[in-house]
Amino acid sequence: MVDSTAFDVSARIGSLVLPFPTVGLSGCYGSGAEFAPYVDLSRLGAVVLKSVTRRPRMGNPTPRIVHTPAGMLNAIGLQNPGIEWYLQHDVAKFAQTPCATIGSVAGFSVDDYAYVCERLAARSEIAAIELNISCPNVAHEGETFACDPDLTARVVRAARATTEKPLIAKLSPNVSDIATIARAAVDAGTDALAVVNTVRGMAIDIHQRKPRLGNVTGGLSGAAIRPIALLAVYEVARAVSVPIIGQGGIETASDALEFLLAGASAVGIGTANFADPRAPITILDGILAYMAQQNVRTLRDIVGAANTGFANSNQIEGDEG
Amino acid sequence: MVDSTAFDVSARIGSLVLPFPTVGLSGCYGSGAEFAPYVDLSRLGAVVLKSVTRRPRMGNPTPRIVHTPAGMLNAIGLQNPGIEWYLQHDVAKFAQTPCATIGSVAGFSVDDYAYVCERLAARSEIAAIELNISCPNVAHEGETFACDPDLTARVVRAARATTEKPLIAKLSPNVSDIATIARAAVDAGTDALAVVNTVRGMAIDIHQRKPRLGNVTGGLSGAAIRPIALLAVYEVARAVSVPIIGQGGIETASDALEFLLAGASAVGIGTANFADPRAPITILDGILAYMAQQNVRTLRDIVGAANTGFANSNQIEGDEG
Amino acid sequence: MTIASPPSAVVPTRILDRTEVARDVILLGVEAPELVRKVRPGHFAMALLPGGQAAGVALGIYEARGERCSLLFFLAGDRTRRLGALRVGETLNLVAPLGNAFDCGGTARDIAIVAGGVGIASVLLPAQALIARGARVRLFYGARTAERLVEAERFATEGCELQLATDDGSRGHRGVVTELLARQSAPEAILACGPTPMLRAVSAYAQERNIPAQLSLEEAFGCGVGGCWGCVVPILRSSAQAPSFPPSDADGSDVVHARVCVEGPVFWAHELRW
Amino acid sequence: MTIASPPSAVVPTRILDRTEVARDVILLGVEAPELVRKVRPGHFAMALLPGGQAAGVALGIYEARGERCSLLFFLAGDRTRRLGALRVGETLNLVAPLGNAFDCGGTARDIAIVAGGVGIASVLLPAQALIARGARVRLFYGARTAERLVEAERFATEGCELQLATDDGSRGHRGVVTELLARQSAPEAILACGPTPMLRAVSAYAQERNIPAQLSLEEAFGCGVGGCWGCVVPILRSSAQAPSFPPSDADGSDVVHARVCVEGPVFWAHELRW
Ligand SMILES: Cc1cc2nc3c(=O)[nH]c(=O)nc-3n(C[C@H](O)[C@H](O)[C@H](O)COP(=O)(O)OP(=O)(O)OC[C@H]3O[C@@H](n4cnc5c(N)ncnc54)[C@H](O)[C@@H]3O)c2cc1C
Ligand SMILES: Cc1cc2nc3c(=O)[nH]c(=O)nc-3n(C[C@H](O)[C@H](O)[C@H](O)COP(=O)(O)OP(=O)(O)OC[C@H]3O[C@@H](n4cnc5c(N)ncnc54)[C@H](O)[C@@H]3O)c2cc1C
Ligand SMILES: Cc1cc2nc3c(=O)[nH]c(=O)nc-3n(C[C@H](O)[C@H](O)[C@H](O)COP(=O)(O)O)c2cc1C
Ligand SMILES: Cc1cc2nc3c(=O)[nH]c(=O)nc-3n(C[C@H](O)[C@H](O)[C@H](O)COP(=O)(O)O)c2cc1C
Ligand code: FES
Ligand code: FES
Repeated sequence: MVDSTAFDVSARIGSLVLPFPTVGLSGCYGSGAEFAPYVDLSRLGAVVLKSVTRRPRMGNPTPRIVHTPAGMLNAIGLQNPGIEWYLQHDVAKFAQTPCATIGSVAGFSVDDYAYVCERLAARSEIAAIELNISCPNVAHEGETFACDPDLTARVVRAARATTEKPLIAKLSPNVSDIATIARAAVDAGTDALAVVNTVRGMAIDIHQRKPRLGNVTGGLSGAAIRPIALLAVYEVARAVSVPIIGQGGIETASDALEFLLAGASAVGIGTANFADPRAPITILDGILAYMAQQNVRTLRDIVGAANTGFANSNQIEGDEG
Repeated sequence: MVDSTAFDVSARIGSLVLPFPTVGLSGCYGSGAEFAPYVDLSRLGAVVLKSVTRRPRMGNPTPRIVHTPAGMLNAIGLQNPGIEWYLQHDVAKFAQTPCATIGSVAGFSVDDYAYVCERLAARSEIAAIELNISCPNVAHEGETFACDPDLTARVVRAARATTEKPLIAKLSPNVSDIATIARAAVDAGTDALAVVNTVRGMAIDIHQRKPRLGNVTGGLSGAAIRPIALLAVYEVARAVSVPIIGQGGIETASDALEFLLAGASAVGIGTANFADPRAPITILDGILAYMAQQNVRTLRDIVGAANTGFANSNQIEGDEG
Repeated sequence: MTIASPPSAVVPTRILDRTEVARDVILLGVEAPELVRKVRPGHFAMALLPGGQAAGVALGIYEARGERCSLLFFLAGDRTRRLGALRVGETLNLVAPLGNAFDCGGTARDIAIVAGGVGIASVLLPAQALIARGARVRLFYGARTAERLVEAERFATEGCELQLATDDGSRGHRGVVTELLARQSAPEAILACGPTPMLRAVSAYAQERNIPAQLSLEEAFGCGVGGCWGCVVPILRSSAQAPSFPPSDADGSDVVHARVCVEGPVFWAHELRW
Repeated sequence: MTIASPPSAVVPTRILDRTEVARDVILLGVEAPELVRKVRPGHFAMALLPGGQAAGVALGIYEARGERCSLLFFLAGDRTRRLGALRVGETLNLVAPLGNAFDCGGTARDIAIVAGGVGIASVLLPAQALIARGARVRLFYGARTAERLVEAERFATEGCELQLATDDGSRGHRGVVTELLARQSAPEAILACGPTPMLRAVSAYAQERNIPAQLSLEEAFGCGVGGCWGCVVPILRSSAQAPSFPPSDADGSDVVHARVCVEGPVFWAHELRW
């Protein structure tokens, strides 16, 4: 193992400085405590908490999880106790977490986001707020906030008005042009971007002839989506200059480095914890080993190093075939 | 093996009846002849030929292929001899192919599509025309035709005006709402839909610190994208009633049946041929075995059988987390 | 179920033996002396796949004695197939022990264990514990076919009375195992593990007769350690296993979604609301 | 390269032997009598992965004698690792033989074979064929370290004169193998297989001296059978290997993209335009 003190692997997310670039992801990592038996949480940059909503939610019926080639589908349905209970019973415990805890806010209207964000950001246990905008806007035929630049901007602006704490808008890959959404979020005042959430998908049980998830559709995560997520980071990094937390299928240090080289300042680890709960530490150690081998002292120096433009004019002629 | 004569596995694509529901996919299957040593092509429903454009194209620099978890990225760049050469040197050979040959047309303007479609559709060797609309529109800031309902409709309408042969519009998964695009294509006169093309993605070489594909970005195919493609078929089947050729990561009979149950009338097999060139036959035999076991005599009877609506009201509350 | 899991860890184990006890059913013995000391009847492990790229697989701990634990599993899909390809001498990482355990104490002397399919893997340790404390244990065990009634003899050797059922009648009663249960004298207590329809039937049987029944549930898992809420089951909010659960969103409902991997996998039948 | 591949097929083979000839380098012997009869020096196989979900792996056919063919490969990534996990007695499906072959006929009596890294796997059969017709064969063989100079002795046993080079000087010349080639008497003909930079250097050396050189190229493959155009290399349009190629899009250019898997993998150095 490499002597980590010789290397600067810190990442800045607005005014928040993470000592390590590795982040446990929302919905995958509980409050961090669930993984404490397996990893030294003080060697994580942060934990993003499960998304919380205005009202309590029981979430979706089971099955909520289906395993797929090199990935999985989930449809948890944002089970959470609602912001009131959360503030009263849960948040105080996060003071014990040996790394930064980032709150995650979900909602079904712009007002939802502003309300929950304001209440949560007021708490000192919460270092920053992530906006999970992959939710449908009930006032807008259920259109997903993150799939529309204007809806994205409205959520970010409303949240921005409630707090000075670092804001992270979490983008969806289910769009044709993620750069436009990223620009809208940045113009509306987000400090950073999480890129990306899960890709929509489903699976069918051919014997029962029905969808395998209780909720029919779900979000695909894991190694299967890594190339998709990596391109999203690459494109967002070209469009805006705020820090990016790259995520989607990161399992190894090599995967994490692909995201950093594409332009992410930090990396999120979700599904990989299910394959091995030691993943965040293995990844950190691997990043340090790479830095030692490549003689890189400061991780920031290689952020975006592989993002030097499109290779040739054929780019405009499409990707497929 | 099951006695196939006892089962009706035919699929209708406009006026074209395919005796088998399995199709070799564009760009993956050459002209079919490349796979003749390994499979009895007369047991395929059709082969979709490599996309052809107005002018010859050398395609992208190598590497054009990168293998990823349970999938691969490709960026061939539509290498093809151009429609003139193609008509003079290649098309006549397709008369020998022991299954239907479906032409594939790509272009960079509405006029391109109309021109190539008209010339190709005039040939008797070509049973139907697929429109590969996952190409950028050079007159429109490079926006991908298949990512915009209006551009999609314009290509389909222009192609429709040139031929009575069955038209298949091939949709892209890189959109927020594929149902809207499907409706636009159907309203503009397509007879069928191919759902879906590859998902945009990339990979980075961390040692060379540069993108691994010569073209930087590419299209992700294979089992990794199967849940994404399956949902696309499910949503399109709810939105329109033309036949769908489901595709994206189909490797086994079970996978194919998921797509049929979701609402596809036929299934396309692309990348799976690279894992085993016998795949189309193994899949057909597996479908027949399932029909025998489930006592289904006519494959059409189970098309869409798992597509019976969203399970519960939580659907409107999003897929992720 | 009052017995909480001792702190779990990632345990690197060496594979000692591998037997295909029936077609597509693998028994894997691993060297794990520390784990043997910690494990209680009903605990499970997340078996991590060599090479990653897929979530670990939840497996009951079948045997635990001396230096050796074992896992008994069916080749159901990709991940169990990858586990099944492991060879003697290779390393298998287990996150274990996990979950709450069966309560095998108490004074009941006539106990029915009901197992269906892969559920058999989670009931050997409780059977041993109950027999060790002098209880009579009848094993009601159902499977699709005789070939699938794996390890039945093993349970007989341990001192269980066997009551077998198969769907096709190829061995024992033709039909479901709960029919067999209903036909015999009622036990004082029930422990059960198996597919959900079987557990529902056991639950109905037990509640009609007021017999305390502990059910070990199966759900599709994500993390297996409480971090993802993928594995829930509806239970009574006021139950012992949901001590500090928030109110649910359904007005006036006292049902909450508890995690099978943490609050379970063992639940009291009368507290479930499924 | 005038020698076209005889019809290929999916050949189910049984693994006869498996040796780790160096760290992360596997030699896999398979039973494939029909394939032995068909294969010519320079042919390759697509090795299909058990379990699928990934494209087959292009591998040169290393040995072919009697009932046995062999494959020699480096554990480079996921797919070669999956092949490397195969055991004796298991089945491996090969799509083979594929590609065109080296032309080992002619009258040249002093021939240099240049191999780098995994390229060694494709040059044993040509070496044997050339020696069998009485030619002197010098093997110029380069690798990163001595440990990676796998099978060098085997080539000596077959009658090749060894000229070795390693990047770190741990065995033979310190430096690249083409330096070694340039220092010695010029051969009458060259056969080469290895990484692209090596092949470019060989090509330059050969063309300066007007020595006919056949290069076996490596590219990332999709299908391996000509169906996907993933594996191309720019060559002269008028060359024998692009007999009916269309005009290219670049005005006036006489360069076309030919498929390494069908038009190659063996190309004449002077016809490449890379
Ligand atoms: C607490 C607990 C303990 C357990 N203990 C054991 C044990 O001791 N032994 C044991 O064998 N199992 C046990 N299980 C079950 C085991 O965890 C699962 O069977 C395992 O996750 C299967 O993983 P897989 O990837 O091999 O199969 P998966 O791919 O996850 O498939 C699981 C099920 O889905 C079905 N399936 C897969 N693909 C499809 C498809 N396309 N369409 C329709 N159906 C499909 C399969 O047939 C199978 O029944 C336990 C589960 C839990 C929660
Ligand atoms: C005609 C022909 C014959 C061949 N014959 C042989 C042979 O006989 N023996 C042999 O060993 N090989 C041979 N090869 C090469 C062999 O086909 C490839 O090495 C093989 O495809 C590797 O597959 P893989 O999935 O194991 O590795 P891949 O995952 O495809 O990786 C291949 C290369 O990419 C690199 N790579 C992988 N992931 C990353 C990443 N994230 N970032 C940067 N780089 C990465 C790897 O280090 C490796 O060098 C031949 C190739 C051809 C075309
Ligand atoms: C190497 C390669 C080349 C392709 N070329 C084309 C093409 O020219 N035209 C087209 O419409 N689709 C093309 N595709 C997309 C496929 O036809 C298919 O829609 C996609 O790969 C999803 O199916 P699969 O996962 O079974 O491969 C190509 C795909 C691959 C892998
Ligand atoms: C079981 C599960 C639950 C999730 N819940 C949430 C959530 O509540 N809020 C959120 O923003 N993202 C949620 N996500 C998305 C992840 O945070 C992450 O963005 C995504 O899974 C991609 O990363 P990965 O491939 O490393 O998992 C969830 C993902 C999974 C697998
Ligand atoms: S499986 Fe993740 S909480 Fe139970
Ligand atoms: S690899 Fe497909 S054409 Fe060569």
